Amino acid sequence: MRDFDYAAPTTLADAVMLLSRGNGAARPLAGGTDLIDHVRTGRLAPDTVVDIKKIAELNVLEASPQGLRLGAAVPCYRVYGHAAIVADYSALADSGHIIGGVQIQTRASFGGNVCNSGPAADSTPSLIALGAVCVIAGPKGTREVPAEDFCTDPSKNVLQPGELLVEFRIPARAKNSGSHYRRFIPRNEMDIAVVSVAASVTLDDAKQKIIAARISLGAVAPKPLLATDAAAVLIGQVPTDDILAKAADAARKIATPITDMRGTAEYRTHLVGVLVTRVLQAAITRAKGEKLDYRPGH
Amino acid sequence: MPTVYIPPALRDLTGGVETVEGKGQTVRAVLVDLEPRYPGLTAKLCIDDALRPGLMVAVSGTMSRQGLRTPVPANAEVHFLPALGGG
Amino acid sequence: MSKKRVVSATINGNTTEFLCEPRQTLLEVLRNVLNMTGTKEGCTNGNCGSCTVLLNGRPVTSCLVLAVEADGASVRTIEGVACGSHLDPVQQCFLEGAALQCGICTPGFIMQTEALLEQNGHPTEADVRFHLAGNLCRCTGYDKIVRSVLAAAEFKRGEATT
Amino acid sequence: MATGEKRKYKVIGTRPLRHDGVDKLTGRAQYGADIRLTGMLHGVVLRSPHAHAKIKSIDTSAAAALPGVRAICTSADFPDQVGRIVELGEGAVNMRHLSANVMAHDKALYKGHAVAAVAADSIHIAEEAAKLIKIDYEPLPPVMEVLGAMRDDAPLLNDDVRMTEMGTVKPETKPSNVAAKFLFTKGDVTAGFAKADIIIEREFRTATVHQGYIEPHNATVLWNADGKVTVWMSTQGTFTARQQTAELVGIAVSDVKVVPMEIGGGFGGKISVYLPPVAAILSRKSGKPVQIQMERAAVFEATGPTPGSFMRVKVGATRDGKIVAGEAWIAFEAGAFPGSPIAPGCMCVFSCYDIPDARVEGYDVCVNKPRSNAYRAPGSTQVAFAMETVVDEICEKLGVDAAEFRIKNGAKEGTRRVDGPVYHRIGMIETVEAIRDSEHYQSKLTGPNRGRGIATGFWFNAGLKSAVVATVNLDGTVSLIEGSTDIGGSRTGIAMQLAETLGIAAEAVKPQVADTDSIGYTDVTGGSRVTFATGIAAVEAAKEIQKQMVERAALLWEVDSASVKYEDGKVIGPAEKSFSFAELAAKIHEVGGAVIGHGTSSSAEQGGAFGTHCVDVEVDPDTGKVQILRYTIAQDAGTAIHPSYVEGQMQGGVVQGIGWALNEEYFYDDKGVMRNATFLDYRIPTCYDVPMIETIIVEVPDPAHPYGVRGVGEVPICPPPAAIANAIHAAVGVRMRDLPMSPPKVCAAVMQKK
Repeated sequence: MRDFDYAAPTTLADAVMLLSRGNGAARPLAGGTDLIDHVRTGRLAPDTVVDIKKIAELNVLEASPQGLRLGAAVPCYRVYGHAAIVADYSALADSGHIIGGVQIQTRASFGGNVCNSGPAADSTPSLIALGAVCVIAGPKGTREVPAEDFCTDPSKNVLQPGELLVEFRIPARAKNSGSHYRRFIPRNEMDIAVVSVAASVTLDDAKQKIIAARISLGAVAPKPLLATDAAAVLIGQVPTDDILAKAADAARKIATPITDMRGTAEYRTHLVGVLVTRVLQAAITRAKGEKLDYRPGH
Repeated sequence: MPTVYIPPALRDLTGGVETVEGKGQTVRAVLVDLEPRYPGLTAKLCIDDALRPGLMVAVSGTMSRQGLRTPVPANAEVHFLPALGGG
Repeated sequence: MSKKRVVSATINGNTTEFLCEPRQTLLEVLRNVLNMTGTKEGCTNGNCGSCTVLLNGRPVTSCLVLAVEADGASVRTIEGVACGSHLDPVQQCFLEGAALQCGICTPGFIMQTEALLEQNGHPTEADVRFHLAGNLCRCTGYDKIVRSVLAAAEFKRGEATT
Repeated sequence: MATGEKRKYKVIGTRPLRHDGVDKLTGRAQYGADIRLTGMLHGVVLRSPHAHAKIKSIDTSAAAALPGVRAICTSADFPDQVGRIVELGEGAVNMRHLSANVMAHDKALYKGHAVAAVAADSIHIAEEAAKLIKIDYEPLPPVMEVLGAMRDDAPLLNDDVRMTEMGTVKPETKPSNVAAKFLFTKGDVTAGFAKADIIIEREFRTATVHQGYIEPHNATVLWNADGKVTVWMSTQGTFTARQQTAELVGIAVSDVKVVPMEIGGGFGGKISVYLPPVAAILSRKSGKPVQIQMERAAVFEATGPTPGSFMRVKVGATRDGKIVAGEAWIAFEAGAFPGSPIAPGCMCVFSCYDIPDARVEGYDVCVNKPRSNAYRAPGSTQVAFAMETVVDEICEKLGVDAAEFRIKNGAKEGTRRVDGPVYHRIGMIETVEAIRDSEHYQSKLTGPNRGRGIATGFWFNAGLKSAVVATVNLDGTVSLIEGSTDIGGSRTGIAMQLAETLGIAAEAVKPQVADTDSIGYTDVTGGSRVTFATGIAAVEAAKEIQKQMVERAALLWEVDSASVKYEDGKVIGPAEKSFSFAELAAKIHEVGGAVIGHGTSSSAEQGGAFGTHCVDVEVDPDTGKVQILRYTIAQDAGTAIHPSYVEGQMQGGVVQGIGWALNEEYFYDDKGVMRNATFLDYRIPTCYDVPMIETIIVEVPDPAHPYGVRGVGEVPICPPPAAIANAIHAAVGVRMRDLPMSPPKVCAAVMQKK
């Protein structure tokens, strides 16, 4: 593996300073499950690796009436091990549970997953569907970017040199809300999404009509997408099969997938429809407060 | 008398005939017996007084690693087959 | 070359100091610096689970951990599972259940099973299969591994109640 | 469950703990990459980025100048091999091709082909140095697919390859990618098809797949100052590794010693050598031991695979369900150099059935992929996929039960195969009957998009040569030395046969695998042969011990040895004199030296093994994904020595077959670069993908083995793709004829049907 230096700052200011100094040749290390592999294979060539796991701000995990704060370096197992997340921000738990195997989940963080900015990243659609905002620290101070605007292209995002993703802020959940994330993979685990979908829905007091919805698609465009039109189809509607099919159609329209070894463009577009329908059904089940019968991979 | 099965690729030497009878108590002896009747057969099957690399002989259904020395009982069947290994 | 670091970690209960380059993974240090070759390398990109160790009690693929990150941490490897001449219940159940063939994946499976049974004393077959999905075995078809994990869980439950 | 007679053995059929179990469970077992030698260097192999390219020049000067670099090698360091054909135990190998595969000569023939190697003080320095080696390539167009490679205008890989038939080349033959043609006929196939009421002819393709062993290839080599070379490695065969290494570096076989380390899976892929000759040259040049371990990507890109294939199979049957004729045309991808298992593929395609008239034609074809290697019943899985789905279609069209059809047409003792020989006692029909009568097959499968399929498979099983030495210890134990490297617990299976013959406990035998200087010639652990052939050698050794123990007892009792006999683990003399084995062992030194028995096997050949599988699947018609709901395998093990490890072979083979069926494949881009050379994207099954694999051990003893053993390792991989394809058809009505039956393909097939 390429030679590099290692630093483990304990303050945000020091981390920003270290990342700024390297002129782009410093890379943050959270769980390392992508970074170390990418350095080994030569995809990344950092001079300095900045371990950001010792910084308090990046480890915050806090659910309150104001919403959820999720530090960028919090590993997956803490996400799906958090009762409030499982109950109220379920899509995040769904994502965290299927990123790599259990060993990877000990280390991999949502922040790292989002910053790698893979179109098929498993955490990004859930964050988008739940309306997360990315809090970014940098040499010029702090700024906030909505999750759907964070990634720009495969392996590219809005972070400027020296900037560091600190945490996600996710709005509090309205009552009668439910969310779900699911991906399609050929195996049942340990795979990269061929297509993935996250959705969040809120039902009216009678739990009949959808009053709010957000849908996000992964692996069907250069970056994870917010499917605004698909969500709009649902508002004010009773989620019949017909309505869900319309939402699926709208989602398919914005998919611009590529053909690669994981699937053809045509197949992926087809899967968008299948998954949007299934994920919406699951999110609605949860919004009704019913138990969702779901086994990852099935 | 032992029956020798001629591989399809060599049947031009036997006028298209699939089986021939040859006398002898070993594969070598049987081939010696056949050669005058089917000239060139031995050269196709053997090199340097041994079966060609990649070829094996089966006598009455049992593959042999003894090549031309393999004993051939009376009424046995002799087959020449590709050598096989395994995983 | 970047300066070597002194790292102090508790490995299988013993305080251990070692020197390493920042680019050396925990797997490389265990095997090549500390000569603890029980932890196996199968793929070096976190996909096979052969190099699984417990880092601060949680399973990790040690090929994707920098050794410098282990400073101040506790590390448990396959060498620390059996106690003297006694196999641990998980190892004993694997042995009795014929849960290994070539054995190269076995240390990783043992460590991952230890992690599972510490969290969940009553795993179902589906729980076991999900938890072990990050550990590849190409010989056994997993049948006897899964049965042995379930047997170990049962054994441990019995042990806990007596 | 074992069928057949009731227990007649004391040790055979029991389940003792494996002798190497504790070492492997505690991390103490030493695998190839675990050896540490003083002053050991680390080697790295530089590999071609091109699938097909001329190597115009190699400049190693910058790499050699890097501090810490101790040696560099290229093909220039290897002796010329010309075109020698050498028997390497499992088959004849062209040494020029083997040498060019270990280190590319003037051409790189696949992405990942070794072109140079470096040894340095650390792995990191070696990696940096490898990057500094400058190679001037002239890229050539690659050819990646078997039918394309057979065309006259296809890019030519090897200018010394011309099509051979029965080992000879017709004089007018031009160089081509087609390396060999095989033809097998039985009866008159035209007349046969004329008798058919129904004829099904279908085309099939299978993708290139890898054995997928978890342990990467490795070698640690010391070229000593006295010219003696020691190789520590994981290998399926120490003796073939020794011969290959010696031949490739140009020294006497006796100057090489191969020390078998524990081996982390092989499945046929660890027979050919890749690294030992390279590490040997690097050691010679540096004067230090050199260790090389392959990276996982190189394991996929440069070792292994079993061929992708194109097959056309045609079968005719009468209305009353009798197969009357079969015809097959099969082409296998050999990879960069000739040598695919096309011959066994041809010989296996109709091997499960009694077919009066048949014809099989096969071709071995070079393409720009790694040189193919054996993989568990090499060639048989591909053809079973084709044949068994055609059989299923015939059953469907005739409306007959798939098990009954197989019983009616199944091969049995006396059936003549298409390649000529007549079967001895085999258990094909017994395995189908076991499935037919199983609770699984008899149960009702309910639910939408669910279906059940069955399929049968065959593998020859090899005999080959083995040697063992067994020494009686004074405490009544026996030390057993064998040459068969132990990949799956075979040490215990061999020890049990020795123990059974001596009438002692399995635990009283202490087996170990020895290096090539310490045991007689032993062929590879492959061909499902170890429990059979090394078992025969162990039985021979035990018989020799019996004889010597009788003589020692006679001396102790001062009687004629003719009046002493060995019976049931006891030595019995006149006048009710008797010793247990342990009692006598304690006294052997009173009347002589060590009691050592040895045994070899060389001429015994196996009768072949069959298995029949039954699988229930559920297909998600919207995504094309197939879930395995239930799986049962019935296989003829002859006599199961250690049932747990027989079941283990069956279960492991099935799951490999499931991977081959559903998701495993090499993805190449248009430049011939493999895009999925990781365990993330080369998708072998995880435990979360499969159910428990139910096993039925059928026992039809093989008369060629003293206890009736049939090898069990290979045949379980053959039926799964066909069984699953048949189950998919039962579930959603589509016939899948292209492996893997991955979700996009199944989805497309279901959509097309709609």
